[in-house]
Order: sequence, then C-alpha cells, then structure tokens
Amino acid sequence: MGDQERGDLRVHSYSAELQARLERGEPGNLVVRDPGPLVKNKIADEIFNLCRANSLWPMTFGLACCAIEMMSLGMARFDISRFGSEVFRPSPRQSDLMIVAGTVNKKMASAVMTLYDQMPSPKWVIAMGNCAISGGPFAVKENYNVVEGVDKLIPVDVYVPGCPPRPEGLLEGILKLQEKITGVRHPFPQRKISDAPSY
Amino acid sequence: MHPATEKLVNELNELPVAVAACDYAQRGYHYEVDVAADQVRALAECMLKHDMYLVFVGGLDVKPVPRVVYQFASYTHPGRFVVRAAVDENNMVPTISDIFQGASWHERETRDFFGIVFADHPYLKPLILAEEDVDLKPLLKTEEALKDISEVSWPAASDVSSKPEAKNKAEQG
Amino acid sequence: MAYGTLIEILFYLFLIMIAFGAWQAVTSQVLMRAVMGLAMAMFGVAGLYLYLNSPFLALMQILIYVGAVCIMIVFGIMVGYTPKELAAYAIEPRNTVVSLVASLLTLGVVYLGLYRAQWVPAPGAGQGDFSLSTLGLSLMNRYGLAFELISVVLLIAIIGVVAITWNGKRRGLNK
Amino acid sequence: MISYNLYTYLAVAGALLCFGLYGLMQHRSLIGMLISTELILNGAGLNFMAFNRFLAPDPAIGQVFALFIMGLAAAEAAIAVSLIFAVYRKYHTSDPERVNDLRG
Amino acid sequence: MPAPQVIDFVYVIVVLAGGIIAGFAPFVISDIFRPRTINKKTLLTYECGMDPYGSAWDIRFGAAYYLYALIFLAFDVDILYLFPVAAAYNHVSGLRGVLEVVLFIGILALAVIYVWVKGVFTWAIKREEI
Amino acid sequence: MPPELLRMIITAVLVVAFVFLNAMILGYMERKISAHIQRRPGLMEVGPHGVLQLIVDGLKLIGKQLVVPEGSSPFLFRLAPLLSFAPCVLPFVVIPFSRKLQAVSMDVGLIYILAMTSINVVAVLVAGWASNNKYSLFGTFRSVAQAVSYEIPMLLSLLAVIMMTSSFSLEGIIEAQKYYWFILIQPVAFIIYFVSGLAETNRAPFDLPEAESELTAGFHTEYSGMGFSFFFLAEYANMFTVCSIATILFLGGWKGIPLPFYDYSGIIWFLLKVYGLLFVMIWARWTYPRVRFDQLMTFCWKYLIPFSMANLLITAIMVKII
Amino acid sequence: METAKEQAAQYTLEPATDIPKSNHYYLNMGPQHPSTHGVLRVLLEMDGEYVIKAQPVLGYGHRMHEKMAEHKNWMAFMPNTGRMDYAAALPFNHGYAALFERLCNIEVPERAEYIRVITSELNRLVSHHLWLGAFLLDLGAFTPILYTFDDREQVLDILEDITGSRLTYCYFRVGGVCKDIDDKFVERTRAYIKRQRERFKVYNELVTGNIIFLKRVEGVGIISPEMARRYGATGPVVRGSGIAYDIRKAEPYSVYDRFDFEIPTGTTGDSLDRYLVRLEEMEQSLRIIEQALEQLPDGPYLGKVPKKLKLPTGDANFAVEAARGELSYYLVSGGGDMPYRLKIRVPSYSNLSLLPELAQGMLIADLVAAMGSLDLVIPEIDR
Amino acid sequence: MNVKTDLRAERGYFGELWFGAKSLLIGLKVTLKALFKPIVTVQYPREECDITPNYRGHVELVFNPETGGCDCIVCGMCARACPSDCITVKGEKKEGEKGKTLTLFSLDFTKCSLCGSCVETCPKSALTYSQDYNIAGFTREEFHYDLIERLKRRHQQPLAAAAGGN
Ligand code: SF4
Ligand code: SF4
Ligand code: SF4
Repeated sequence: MGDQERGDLRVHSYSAELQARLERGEPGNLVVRDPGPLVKNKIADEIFNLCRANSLWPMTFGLACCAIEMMSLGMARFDISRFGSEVFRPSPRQSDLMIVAGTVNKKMASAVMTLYDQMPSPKWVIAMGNCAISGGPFAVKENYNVVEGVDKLIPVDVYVPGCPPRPEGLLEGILKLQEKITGVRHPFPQRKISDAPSY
Repeated sequence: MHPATEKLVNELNELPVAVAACDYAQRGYHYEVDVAADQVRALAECMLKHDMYLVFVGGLDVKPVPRVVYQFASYTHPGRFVVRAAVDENNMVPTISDIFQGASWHERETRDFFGIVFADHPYLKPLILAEEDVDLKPLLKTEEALKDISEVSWPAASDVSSKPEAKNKAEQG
Repeated sequence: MAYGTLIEILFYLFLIMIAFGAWQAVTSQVLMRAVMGLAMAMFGVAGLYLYLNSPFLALMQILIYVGAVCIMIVFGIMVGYTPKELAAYAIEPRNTVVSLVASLLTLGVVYLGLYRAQWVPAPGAGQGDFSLSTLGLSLMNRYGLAFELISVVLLIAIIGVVAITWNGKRRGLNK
Repeated sequence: MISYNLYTYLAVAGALLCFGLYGLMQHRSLIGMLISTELILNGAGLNFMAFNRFLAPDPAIGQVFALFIMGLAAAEAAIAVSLIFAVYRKYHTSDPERVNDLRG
Repeated sequence: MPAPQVIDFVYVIVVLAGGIIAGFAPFVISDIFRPRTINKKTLLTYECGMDPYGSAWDIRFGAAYYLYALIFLAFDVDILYLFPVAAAYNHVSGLRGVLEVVLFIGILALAVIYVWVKGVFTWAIKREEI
Repeated sequence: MPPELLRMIITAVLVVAFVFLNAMILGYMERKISAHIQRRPGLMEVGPHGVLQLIVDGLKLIGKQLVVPEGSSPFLFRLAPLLSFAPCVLPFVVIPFSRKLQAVSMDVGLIYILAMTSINVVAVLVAGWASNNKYSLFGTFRSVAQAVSYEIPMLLSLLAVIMMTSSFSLEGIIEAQKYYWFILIQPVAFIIYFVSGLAETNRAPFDLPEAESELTAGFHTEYSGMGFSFFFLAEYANMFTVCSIATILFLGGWKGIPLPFYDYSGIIWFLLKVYGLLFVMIWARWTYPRVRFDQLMTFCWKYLIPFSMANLLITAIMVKII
Repeated sequence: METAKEQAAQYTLEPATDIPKSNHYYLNMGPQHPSTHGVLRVLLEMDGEYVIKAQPVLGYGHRMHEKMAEHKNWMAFMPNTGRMDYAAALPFNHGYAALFERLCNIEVPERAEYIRVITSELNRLVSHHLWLGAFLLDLGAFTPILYTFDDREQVLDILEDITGSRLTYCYFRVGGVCKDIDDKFVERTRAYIKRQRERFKVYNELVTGNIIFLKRVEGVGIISPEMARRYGATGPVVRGSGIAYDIRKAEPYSVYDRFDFEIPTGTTGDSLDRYLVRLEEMEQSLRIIEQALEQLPDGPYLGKVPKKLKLPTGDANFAVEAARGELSYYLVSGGGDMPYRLKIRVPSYSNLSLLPELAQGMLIADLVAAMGSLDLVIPEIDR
Repeated sequence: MNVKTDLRAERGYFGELWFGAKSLLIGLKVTLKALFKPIVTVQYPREECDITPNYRGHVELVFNPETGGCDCIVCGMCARACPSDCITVKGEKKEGEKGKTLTLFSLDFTKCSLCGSCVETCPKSALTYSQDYNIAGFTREEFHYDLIERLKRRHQQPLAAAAGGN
C-alpha cells in the first residue's frame, strides 16, 4: 500500500494483470503464500469443517438482479438463518462465503478479486446466477465488458444456475457447499415434512 | 399546441436551427430540431429559459458525421423536443453541462461510447468505462454497418423545415 | 499469612507497572505507545492507592486517568499528529544526555531529601476511618469551599475548552 | 514489608517526578509534554496520600488533596488538548518547532 | 500489614488473570489450527473492495468529537466529586448539604447552559460554506 | 494451597465460564428473538432449534485465519481484543447474584464496576487506531465520543439512587430496597440509566460505531476470527453488566418471592430480571432505525443530562425533606 | 451562466490531480458497501463526518445493453429490458414493447393493455416495497425490510403465476402479453390489495411516525424544484420536490388515461417527502389496479403481429413512468429488424447525477439517507 | 395532491419528548405483536412451497406419449430465436421418415435468460419449461444439458417425469 502516492490516484481502473488474466481465461494464481496450519490433525479438521459448514457467514455483496434474490433468501419467506448463515457481514474479514450474485464486469472484477483476497481463509465462493457462472445473457459475441464467468477470476466452489435462480436454488447451493465442506450431504437428519415443527 | 411550447418554438426559430413539428402518435415526441454544433449552447439556454428539462444526451454514429442527440421535455406541459446536433470537424460539440448540470454525466457517457468530445466540459473522464478503456468507444459502428443520416431518418416528406438554410448548415457541420 | 506474600508480589507487580509504563511514556516516540505507557503507570499508581487504604481513590484514578484523560490524549494525538509527523520527532542524542543528567540529578536531590528528613507520624496516623463517607463529610464540611471551588475551576476549564476549540459558525468544514 | 513503608511510596513518587521531568525535556511534542506532566502530577498525588496514610491523623486530607490534584490534572489536560487542537487548526501542524517557523 | 481491602482486589487480579488466560487460550488454539493462506491482497486494508487512498492515520477528524470528549473530561471529573458527597449525604446536616449540592450542580448546569448557548450541540449541514 | 486462593481460582473459572455462557445465551436470544419479531424461525438446523449454533459459530471463528492488515500496528492490533475482553469479566466479581452468591463484597462496588467498564473504551480506541482503516477509525471516534458523553447521564442517574442509600455497596443498595424497588421512586433515573446503558454498550438505536450502512462494520472492520468474536463477547458481557446494575439499583437485585434455599435461589430472580431487561434491549434493537451521530449527542446533552441533573437535584432536596 | 459553470466544476471531484487539503481525506464508499445497493461507488472527500465532495463512480454494473440492442433482433432484446431495472422490470418491458407498437403502428388489444397496466402497477408495488425495506435498512432499521419483503413476496407469487419468473420478467410482447391472466389472478390480486391496505397501517406505526426515522429524514437532502430541473430528475424525486410530473398523466400511454388516480407531491423536497410520496404512490397504484380489475375487458391478450416485423426507417421515442421516474426508449431505426441505435434514458441516472450537489456539506449518515431516498438501482444506471 | 405534512409540526422541547416517547412505544408494540404471530417461512429442504405450474425453469423437451419421443422437427427456429445462443439442435435425415430426426438437442443453461423465445417460437410446441427450481452443482458443465438424454431419463422414470413435466 505504501507505494501508492496521492499524486497518481486513479478513480477507477482495472489492472493490466487482470486484463492478461482475462485473456488467458484462467483463474490466476492468487495465492501468494500458504504455509498451511501449524498442526494438521484429521479429527480437528473434521470438527472444524463441521462447524464451518454450519456457520457460513456470507458477505453482503450484491452485484445485480440476482442480489435481490439473495436478499430474498435472507428474508422471512426463505430464511437462510435456519442454517446459521443469516449473519451477513459487510466486512470481508468476518465472512466465510462470498456469494457472487450478479454480473461481474471488467471494472468490478478487480474489486471482486480484492474482496476475495481480503477474506480470511477458509473461504468459499458461490457463483449465483448465469451471469456469474458464464456471463449469462451477456456472453454474446460483441461483449466488451462482462467477465464471462467469475471462475476466471477466483476459484468457485458451487454454481447455482438460473436467471435469477429462485432462492431455493441458492439454498440448495449452500447445502451443496456444506456437502463439499464436510463430505456428507446435510449432516443433520432430514425430517419429513409432516414432522416439521408446526408453529 | 401548448402556448408555452409555442413561445419556445418561436424563440427557437430566431436561432439558426431547424424546427420541425412531428406526429406525436408515430414518433413519441413533438418537435424535431436540427442544429449545428455552434448553436447547441444557445439552444440549451433557450430551453432552460423555457422551463424544459433535459431528458438525455446521446450519440448517434452516422455518416457523414456523428450526431449528438438531445431530448428535452417539460414538467408542466406536453412538448418533447429531439435535437440532433452534428459534431464539428474536430469531432466536438460544446458542452451544455454548465447550463443543464444533468448533462455532465450524459456527455461523459457519450464520450465513453462514441468518442465525441464535449468542448469545455470540466471533467471529461470516462464515467461508465474504466480508464484503460478510454479508447474503446464501443458504440461506434463498423464500416459496413454505418449508415447515412438520411437512412435512419423519417422520409423527408414529413419534414416541414421552417428554415432551409439552417438545415443545410446543420448538414454541412 | 499465605497471601501476605501474594500481596507483596502484587505490590512489586504494581511497581513494575509504574516503572515500565512511565519509562514507555517518556521514551516512546510513538505517541500512542506513550499514552499506553501512561495508562499503565496510572494503573500502577491506582494499585498503590489500594495499599494506601483508599480503594476509592484507586478507582477514581482509573476512572479519571484511564477512562478520561488517556482517551483525551489519544484524541489529541489523532488530531495533532500523523505518523509521518511523528517520525520527524527523532530524539537528538545531546538532548537525551542532558535531560538524563538533569533528571537523575533531581532524583538524587529528592532522594537525599527523603532520606535526610525525619518523618514523624502524628499520633493516630493511619488509624482513621478511610471510608468514603468520612471523605464525603470532610469534603462537605471542612473543605466545602474547596469543593465548590473545584467545580468552578472545572467550569472555567469547560468554558476555556469551548472558547478555544469552538469557532462559532464554522463547523467541521474548516479549510 | 515494602508495601507498608512510607519511603517506598515517597521513592515511587520521586521517581515519577523524575520520569516526568525527563519526559518534559525529551518530548518534542505538546502531547508528549502533557503526558509527562500527568506523570508528575500523579507523583504529587501519591505523595499526599502516602503522607496522609503514614503521618497525618485525619484520613480525609490526603484523599481530598489527591482528588483535587486529579481534578486539576484533568482540567489541565482538557485545556492542553484543546490548545493543541487550536494550534493545529491555525498552523496545520502541532509541532512546536514548526509552529515557531511558521510564525517567523 | 496490608489493608484488608487489598484482599478483595487480589480476587480481582485473579479473575483478571483468568480473563486474560481465557482470552489468550482461544488465540493459541486458533493459532495452531487456523489456515494461513495469504492471497495477493489479503493484507490490504479493507475499503469496499478498492485500494485505499492513503493511510487512515492521515485522517484528522473535525472538532466535534474532541469537543464532546473535552467537555466530558471536565464534566466527568466534576461528577466524580459528587460520589463521596453522595455517600456522605445522609450524615451531613440538612441545609448545608442541600445548599452545597445545589450549588455544585448549579455550577455544573451553568457549563451545560454555556455550551448549549454556544451552539455546540447543533450540527448544521454546511452548504453555504462552499 | 490456601483455601482462599482455591476459592479465588474457582471464582475466576466460574466468572469466565459465565461470561462465555452469557454470550452464548444472549447470542442465541438475539438471533431467535429477532427472527420471531421478523416472523421467521431463526436458527433451526444446528441442534434442536439451533441451540448449538453459537458453539458452532465460536469454533468456526477459532478455526479462522487471523488477518493482521499491513500498515496496521501489529502489537496494538492484537492487544485490542484482549484489552476489550479481559476487563469485561471483572465486574462479575462483585455482582451479587444472590444473597450468598457474590465473590467479593466491596464498599465501593458500584464505582468499581463503573471504573472497570470504562476500560472498554480504551480497547475500542486501540482497536480502531491499530487497524489503520478509515472505517475503523471512524467507528472508534464515534464510539468513544458516544461512550464518554453517555457516561455523564449514567453517573448522574446512579447518583440519585446513591443519595438515597448513601452507600456504594451493591448489597447495601439491595438491602435498601427491602420494601419497594427504587424504580418506583426513581423512574426517571431508571429510564435515563437504561437509555444511556444502551448507548454505552453500542446497542441499537445507538449502534453508530458499528453502523453497517455507513461504516461497514465500524471499529472491528478489520478483525477476523477470534479477534472479532472477542469484541462480541465483550459487548454481550457489557450488556449483562449494564443490565445487572439496573437490576440491582432499580429492580431490587435478587429480591423476589422467597424460594427455598433463600440464600442461593435469589439468583433465579436476579437472572430473570436481568434477562428481562436484556430482552427489552434486543427488542428495541430490532424495532428502531439508527439515530444520527449529532442527534445522538444532542439527545444526550439536551435531554438526558438536564433531566438527570434535575432529577438529582430533586432527589437531593427530597432526601433531606423527608 | 458563469456561476453555474463554476458550480458544475465544483461538483466534480478530481482526485487524480487534487491533493486533499490537510484535514480532508478520501474515502471509498462502494462498490461493495451495504448502503450503495449493489455496485455504486461513491468517492468521498471527507472532513471528519462531513462530506465535502461526493463523486459517484459508475460502471461497476455496466452490461452493454445499448450495444446488445444494436446487435440483436429487436425481439431478442426483450429479456434485457427486464434486467436493466430488475426491481421493476415490467415498465421496462412495457416501454420497449410499446416503442415498436408505436413505430410499426400495431394495435394492442384492450385486454392486453389492461393486463399490462395491472402487472406494471403490481411491479411498481414490488419495487417500492424493495425500496422501502432497503431505505430503512440504510437508516439502520432491520425489521421493516423483512416485513416489506414479506408483502413483496405476496405480489411476486401473483406475478410469478402468470409470468413464470420472480424478478426479471420478460412478459410483454409486441402486440400484447405472452400469457393471459385468469380469474385466479384477479382474485388473488383483490385479496392482496385488501391485505396491503392493512399493512400500510403497520408501516405507518412502525416507521412513519417514529421519531428517530423522522429526525433522520426530515430536512435531509433537500432538492429544490429548480435543482431537479437542472439535472432532469424525474419520478418520485421531482414529485417530492413539489412538481406533479408523472408520465402516466403528462403523456398518457396505454390505458392510463382511463383511471382516476392522483399524483402525490411533496412540499419541501427532502427525504421525508420522497418517502411519503412513494408510500402514497403505492396507495395510488392499488387504486389503479382496483379500477383496472373492475374494467378488465374480455378479448385476446395478444394482437395480430406480423411474424417478421419490418421496422420503418426513422426514429421514435417512448416514455413510460417506471418505478423510479421517466424511462424513455429512443430508437433510431435504419430499417431491417435490428435497431440502428437504441438510447435508453433511465430515470435513476439523472436522479443520481444530482448527488454531488446534494451531498455537499452533508454528514455521512445523511448521505446514506439521501441516497436511500433516491431509490437507486445501479445496473439500471450503468445499463 | 400533497402528501400529508402533519409530521413536520414544530413541537417544542417537551412536545418533542412526548411525541418521541409515544412513537417509540408504538413501534415497540408493533414488533411485540409480530413476535407472537406465526412465522411465514417455508422451511425449504424440509418443506417445499408450491411452485406455480407456470414456473420457468430451464427449457425441456415435451414428451409425447404417443410417439414415445418428442415432437421436434429440427427446424432450428428455437436456436435462431434464442438471444443468447444457448440451443444447439442437430438432426439427420433418416430413411423412411419424413423430415429429420433429432440427434442432438443441447442447451447451455448457463447462458439462458429464460426469456421464453424458444418455447414461443417452436412451431410444434415441442419445448416447455421445466420445474427445476433448485439446481446447483460443482462445475458449470453440469448445466450444459442434453435434453434428449433428459427426456429419455424422465421417460424411464415415470415418477420423476411427473414431477418434471406438466
Ligand atoms: S443471471 Fe440473470 S438475474 Fe442474475 S444477474 Fe445475470 S442477468 Fe441478472
Ligand atoms: S429461454 Fe430464451 S435464452 Fe433460454 S434457451 Fe430459450 S430462447 Fe434461449
Ligand atoms: S423450434 Fe421446436 S421443432 Fe424447431 S428445432 Fe426447436 S424444438 Fe425442434
């Protein structure tokens, strides 16, 4: 940060490096250094993973239309809080999950990467909506601005297609992510609808 | 015709611009105005004086020279003006962002998309595109797709130009 | 008594806190550290007040110094200095020697005085009631005037603060 | 029993005084000086309390004085900080030496 | 002989030690098991996804905050003097106690009135300044 | 090892355990109550009705990377959460949970609690300053200015009660409420105290230091993992402290309908009252918008302080008249 | 006009050259910020809590809609219209479909027009619900957004039933709509209207009368009518400033001239006025829907449209009242079936452009409130 | 029409206090009432809310029970109508049949904008929307559907077919 002088502040720009990466079309190697945890212990890992899977705090990060459906998921009808994920943290430092909900364009791309970088690991990414998956309706021939898939920028764990996906779709995505983290699908026994608690 | 609009049209006729009344049902606006680049400011001031607001400023890439399209309307009475200004030889049009401050962003955007320069704009930096893309000009047409201005206007029959010379001037500009 | 020792150890702890804190406060170039040092020293002094039979004073010390004065000073740092400016405050060596000598001299004089003097406790010293209500009573009776006076002093302080800091119409946007 | 000895406290108070003096001379910034002054005042308060505890019969005197010293210290800090603020606003620096330069 | 109330405070110290240990232990555990991936910009301070302009330490805030804090400082000390008085209030003779407290609070109130009248409490939108 | 020392250590363990437990209960309460206010079930899936959620969250935070941003002051940055958490366990030492459930009985118990809670401000200050983040610094400034301003009405309203009891000892104050709760004769003081308590603990509608819509996350914007969770633990512990002072001073502490094991069963009443107040705090948080900073200050200086002063004066006079 | 020019220059922030005054600093608000509703970035020059200058930086949601319009069959652009303003997609659909109807002289069956009005107004309600919740979220109240979303879901259920999607509708077609409404729809809508009227009471109790809310919005972000005109603001923003300008009345399109509804206006043009105007607008929308349901004629829902629509050369404009103000599509056609140029004038664009002037000297909290009251949808602005 | 303005009244020092306190209490009342109202949540994996039959999931071929296949005549209209080019249709001429037979119908759902053009333009109404509203996967290729394959699968599993088609 120190090398940034006041004199040449740029209002908005994306870096040449990003441009190169976009042209290569690969998620660039963002990891600078990863010494791994001091102690690697399988049991501890399992316990932590179980906890992580059940306490995914998403970052408030809406980009376009899909963000509204992401908000809907937090609202009373769908209520993501049942899985302990209602704690939408505005700061990447405190969030575990980045839901890329909407279109990422070139200008936004560097911010997406910065935010992803700023999240402390372990961290996960859900690409929500067709735009985030592949550019969606904007992945056309004359496209000059939309990044065709956020997985070109950052590693994506779960894809939720739709334009926009229904909130259930995103919820399914979160369950899938839990599955990915713990290796088991939704570790708590599924109740039948009939014995769901009646309020 | 609303009296306020009438007054405005009269005043516009004083300027060297071409005002043509149009069929609202077909076009969705009431007047079409052709103007040369150097008259844009006078026109805008006239609009400001007559309580019009700026709907938008946009570009239009046509042969022989690109046009800048302005649209004005009024809060109080029906009267929508579409103004087409041809850029001058330097691809420039004077800014009206000091008259209608809302024009500032529209002009910057037009600069982004078409590369049309608005003279005297205080801050003509890219608005929508990033700074690297300053030369992208995405909405410029390719050579094949570029059409002549007459190919994208209504057939001349509906034009009731009040001042032929002004029209010519606008064409040349 | 078993915690006699413990209490003694604690006393040393307080002494160390004072020493370390005060040392930090006067030598640290990072003013933020200096304030932290001050806070630490204040804690230590508060601890000593405890040993001097006055828990009230100890708590006041924390409330006033840690809870108010130190915070105030941090605010002062934030308004007055930026790290870049702070970096400019290099302590010149000559200066250090001089002040070290001067303060050590003072220390010597003070200690000399301390050990020369014969402190005779007045009869009944240290036996009195150190409770809060005694303090309050004397504050109201014997030192009533001082009590009112201190409030006037503080009133003047407030007025002074406002008069110095507050420039009437301009607010926040001072250019 | 070092904790029950008048001299301990007097020594600590004296040390605080010296620390304060040293700091006053060392610190080039108004804030640093303020910090040092607080140390000195604290030493004084401690002295009062110690004398009171070990020498004086009336247990209130020392506390009252220590309290007053605290009050005065607080008032002084308030005024000093507001002065710093005022100086800063006027000269856009709080460095006493640079203030001098700017004035000259 | 240490004063009896010191024993109470030994409790406090022990609990404080407990608190520090309890505060430290999770950090230690966390240090052992946490991942330590450093991405390119992980260490950059957060500013809404942008590279920050300059350092936060260059910020100087307007007078408002300091003023509140400064006024508080004097005020707080004032009120703390009331503590022993309140504790002794029952034992003091009626008229004198009332008089002194009323006077004291009256002076305190003067400060509030002064500050109020000065207009410190009104934060206006500063349009006309520009 | 002397038994007294053992007792001390047991006290320490119990207090710390209670602080953690309290944070868990409050966190669960907050999330459940807010959910039901908003007509959704809230935590459901982790454990029956989500009761294990807070444990899971805590463990997750332990397993989370700690980021110390560059350009920050690393030592102070790490110190701040500790500085915030460690002192907040201290008030629990003197709180009389019941007649016999009090670790230490102090003459100056109330002042002690006030002094200990005032340290929290330093922690916030250090946290915000060390992060070198503009939002943090912003939050810090607000937090400190707010905390110090609201301390004045808080102290003044407490003084009104002290004038009546002439005692700073918490048991003494509870004893003085043998026949009636002080809330009945000091309702104004209670309201002022409660409102200032909300502000002191940065609870909505006074949660400006963490105002999400303005400052993202306020002074703990840069804190991840454990650092962040300790600020939360401290916040919840402080909430408990504030409410327990309110309970002791205005609601008769552990006094209630006598139950068997009188000396110990008071804790039931005490906790009921405290958590009742905490419920109100949570309830208010999920009802109101956030006030603006200058309004917050103005409210304090124009309403709370004059009213608490008047209240104190009236109390002072009434105590002597009656 | 010199002063105006100086003013205009002042409202633009140029950090590239401008070294801030010693106690000013720059702060990024956005693109990832809870109160910028997506990807607006506002670059602030601050002095303490005060905003000296605010410069919105756009383009973080730019999706090339105008470019795509030129390279696609005119019909293929329809889904894009719903994605520009996803909060109220149907008015955008409406404008686009009606533009071609105007250009090619296509008759729209009456029933279709009524369906369009009903669904558009429902969509307006959806949008205002979203705004209401988000606005209060900006002000720090969390619960109202859940209530409004709950009500919003009711409308969405109704709309989803006929359009098939919840948000980015692509429901209108040139010449009508793509699916007829049925009795169930009418019934549900009626039930919803009843329910919504009751919910207004809750909003008023919880929000409108709340002293904290009032203090936060009263006198904050005052937009004078003159200022609104200079920037070309439309919609609730100008109506809050006391100008009764509504395209539905000023240039009645579709069948809006057959309904009896009012244009709510404010008096001072502050955030409170804009809030009240929008609340009242919701009520008026309910009225329109009620009347439309009453008058709903029978008939086809999709008119006769030639399979291959040939556009005449020339230009046309169609303005509709979207949820945020005047939306106009200005189409230049060079014949064929692809638009030569489509300029989309989105309301929030102009509404946001007055932010730099509005924000001067504000507290940052007020800025958040004022921005919330403008009701911004960023991808709409960026297009 | 002017919106009501009684909220702006000048209330004075005590009036403000009274008004404010009242309004705050009213606010508390509203939320307290809500606290005791039933919840409105559909607890998704456990319960499922009824998706309208008109829901637009991704595009799906219609199963024709008479032919046991689909009605597609490989005219390519849908592929042409699609604004995002997500449909690829291929067919081949088979002996003894008039028209072409469908050999490939692939849909890149990740580009689809659910506009409905394909469904509406299909002359044989061979396309419809599925009801899959809750899909998620680990790769983006999972959403490049081979619709013929899906049709076959659905056909083989009548239960799933009943859920998928309508
Ligand atoms: S996938 Fe569709 S709904 Fe989601 S952001 Fe992209 S266009 Fe909008
Ligand atoms: S719905 Fe639209 S975008 Fe999707 S496949 Fe069909 S035509 Fe293409
Ligand atoms: S339009 Fe219908 S019939 Fe033609 S290829 Fe597509 S699915 Fe087959």
